[in-house]
Amino acid sequence: MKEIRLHGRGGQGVVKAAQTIVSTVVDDGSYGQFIPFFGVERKGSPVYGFLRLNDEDIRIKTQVYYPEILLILDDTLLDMPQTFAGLQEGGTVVLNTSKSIEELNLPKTVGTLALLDAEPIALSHIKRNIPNTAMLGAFAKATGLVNWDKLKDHIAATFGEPNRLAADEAYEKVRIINLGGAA
Amino acid sequence: MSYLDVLSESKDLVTPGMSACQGCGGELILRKVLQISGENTIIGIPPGCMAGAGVVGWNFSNGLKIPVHIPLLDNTASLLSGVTAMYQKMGREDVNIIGLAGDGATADCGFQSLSAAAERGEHMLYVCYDNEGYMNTGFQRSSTTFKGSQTSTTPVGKVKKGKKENRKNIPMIMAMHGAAYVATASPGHMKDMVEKIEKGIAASKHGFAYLHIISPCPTGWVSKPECGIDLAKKAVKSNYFPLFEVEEGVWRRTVPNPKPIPVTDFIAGLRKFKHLGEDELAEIQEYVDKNNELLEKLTREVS
Amino acid sequence: MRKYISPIGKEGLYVLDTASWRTYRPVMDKEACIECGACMSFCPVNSIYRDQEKKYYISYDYCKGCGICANECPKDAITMMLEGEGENE
Amino acid sequence: MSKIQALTGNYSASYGAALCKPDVIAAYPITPQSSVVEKLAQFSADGEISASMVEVESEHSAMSVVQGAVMAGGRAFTATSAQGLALMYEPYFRMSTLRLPMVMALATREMTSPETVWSGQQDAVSVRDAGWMQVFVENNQEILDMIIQGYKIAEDPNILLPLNVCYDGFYLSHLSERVEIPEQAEVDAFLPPYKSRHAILDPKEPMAVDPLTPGNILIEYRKSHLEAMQEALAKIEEVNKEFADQFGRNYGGAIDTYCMDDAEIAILTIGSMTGTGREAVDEARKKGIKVGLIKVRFLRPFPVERIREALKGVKAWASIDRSVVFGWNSGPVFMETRAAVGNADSTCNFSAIGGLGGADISLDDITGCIETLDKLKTEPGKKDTLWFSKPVE
Repeated sequence: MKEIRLHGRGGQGVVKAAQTIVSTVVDDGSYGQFIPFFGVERKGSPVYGFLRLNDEDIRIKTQVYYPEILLILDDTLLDMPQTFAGLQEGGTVVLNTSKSIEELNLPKTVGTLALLDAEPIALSHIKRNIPNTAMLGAFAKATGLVNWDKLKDHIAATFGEPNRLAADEAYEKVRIINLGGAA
Repeated sequence: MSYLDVLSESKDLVTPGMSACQGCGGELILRKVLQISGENTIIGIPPGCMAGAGVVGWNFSNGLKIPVHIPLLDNTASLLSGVTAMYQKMGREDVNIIGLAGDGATADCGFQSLSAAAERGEHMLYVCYDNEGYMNTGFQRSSTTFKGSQTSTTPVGKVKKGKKENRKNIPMIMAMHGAAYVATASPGHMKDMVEKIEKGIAASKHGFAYLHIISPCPTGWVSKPECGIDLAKKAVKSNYFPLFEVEEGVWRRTVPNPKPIPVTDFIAGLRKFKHLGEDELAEIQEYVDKNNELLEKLTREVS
Repeated sequence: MRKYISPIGKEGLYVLDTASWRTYRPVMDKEACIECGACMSFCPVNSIYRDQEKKYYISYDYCKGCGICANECPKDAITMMLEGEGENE
Repeated sequence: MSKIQALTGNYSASYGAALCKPDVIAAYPITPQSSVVEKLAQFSADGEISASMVEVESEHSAMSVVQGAVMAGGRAFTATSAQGLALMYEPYFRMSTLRLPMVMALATREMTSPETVWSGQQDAVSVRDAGWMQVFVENNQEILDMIIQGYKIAEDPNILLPLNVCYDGFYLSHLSERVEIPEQAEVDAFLPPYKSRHAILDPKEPMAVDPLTPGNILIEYRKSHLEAMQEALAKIEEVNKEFADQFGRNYGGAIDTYCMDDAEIAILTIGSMTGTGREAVDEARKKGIKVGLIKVRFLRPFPVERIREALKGVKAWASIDRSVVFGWNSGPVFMETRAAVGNADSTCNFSAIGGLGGADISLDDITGCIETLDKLKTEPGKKDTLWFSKPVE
């Protein structure tokens, strides 16, 4: 079972993005679970959620404490202590940022880093800076956990055709860097 | 058919012997409403004098000859909304759905559900028999209790003299909901009342209809039982309780009152106002006049 | 007793002997009556009836003796009499 | 063929309700239930359901409207949570005592105060003596399935009682997972249309519904209400089996057990923590601890006999509650179970409480509970309540 935590801000579409992943894996005959963090979601406020993917029924119904993967939709969240809490050694971080790797202050536990500047992609396809669908493309490429064609269909069905194009472009543009994840 | 024909030829659907006080206005109103609506009717009568008088029944007996339920004090209009929804769904809109509630169940704790049902335009007739207080529990104040009234929760003492506030004008508030039909009525003006019940039932087939009927209460008002109708007439003639209707947004005074009697003529018959001095009576007169001016304005201009 | 599963009344009408409440009874003077119908329309307990000839009469089965009919009669054709008096009039 | 889809718990409730073809739906939005009524409103707007949607102004009116609809012979549905349930208490109690069958979805939530909008079962357990049947479910599939089973149990002529499907607010209401949505025809075959047999408002059969009732007869009504609750215990098992035969999903009836066959110690769980509890049991078993799990599904009627049977031979047990019993210093499942098994002081048992106000009941919490129980299993007598509380940051 893969345990994933998502971080973003209210208005970036964290919940809908995660639900789209769950819909896709379920459609693919597999199992997924998403629990949004139950805060008061307001535009701009930090939001997070817990995603699990498995090839059998997911019985556990709790928050994710030791994620293997982090999907971070906003690089201004990197300094928050909760963001990297419990990340497993050698874990994967999929991050929306325009910064270079040198500018980022990442913990040493990160094994794989996937970087995408989602803003220009979102702006060019959906005319608004909502990074979630582009980041789904980055997530799919970086983790290989979701059937990519099916995910794109679900993105198009849920968010509209321009979002499929955004995800597609992100899939091509995401930079995947192996950091080793030294303990 | 004249109103006398209607009343003499229609069946009384209420138990012949019910436990309402001698000279009770509520009993009179209930009987007339059901005589006019007939047997194809479902009625909800929440806690209050009429429910307390046994019209819902006792043990395994029915208090009426038609289906009746005692809803909660505060949910008559919403419970009947469910009944209405179901009857519409069954295609049986010929069935009259009626609520008959006192002023407490209407204007106070029942007002939220009443207001919402009116806003939704539920197909029903809601009749409030207003005896200006919670009579079934011993005459406590309600929001339709008139200013100055002595009640068991607004007693006359050394420093306080009855209710401090003016009444809430429920019929006007209901009219402002945009209900299909809203009217005030008085058993003292029987022809007018019968016609309004008929109109209310007709309107309930396409929207929410509301009747606010003054209900003389010999027990709470401490008046002579035989004077109930006389008081109901005086309430109208003094403009204490003016008679009007609002149909499709048009305001009309159904019983014009060009030469009103002073409100003290009405009040004189009621011990609940006995303690009032000249100043207080003048204040009441002033309120009545103002209310009447507003009504005149509405009937003149919103027509 | 599992006759009914929830409280319902359908055994018949619940009727009180409200005639026993009466201390005064209304007595109608048929000669004075002008058949205006006020008594019938104002009677709270529907104890005054109109017959085929549009004549009015009082039923004492459930009349509570409130006196409204006597009070409202424009011709004073109804008198309230103490129970037991004037029975034969 | 049934449809498989990722659904939130709330949407599972909406789909479950829609499949039961209610005549009237009235619900008022409240966190975390709101999307149940929103989804049903969308179904209605799209013409996918024929139910009348009554857009009420409060939960009090929501319960009143559905009460009127059931009294007029219909099948009705509503949903609520916490303060909404508290507001509807008056008609809620009346619904059951008039023996009017219906199903209500309850996205359970902590009661204020302190101010909170998050998960907790205090709302549901506070009304466990209001005469309704209450089932607590573990996952979203069970929400949908129990709404369908719920009508079948509720509308049984020997039972005629309303039923609450209680599911953890947020932990299920907002959780998305795989749910199988049965075909309408399959549900139709399982659940016949409701035919009201009593307490009907209809001019064709005039009756007074709820006339004044003297005490000696009222006692009889209460007695028959209690008898119906007991009959429901058998009906729950019967409907569960029938459902399992037709849809292939067996929930175990009034309780479900896991690894209880050779269990020396047992934990009792209620609601969504159960899945986590199963994981904890698996982990403990790997360490050689002979632990089993009892999932309390029905809190009303309380399955006394089945609980007793399941705990027979168990040396020690602990219940985990997501709510409290004021005055007992324990959780309600503890109180109920202790009353069911009797001889409380001669065995080892304790109450664990956690997950209030949206707090998580983690795998570590339940594992800790099992380990405590394993240590104490030979020490009968009074035990302090174990609180799953974390240091305040």
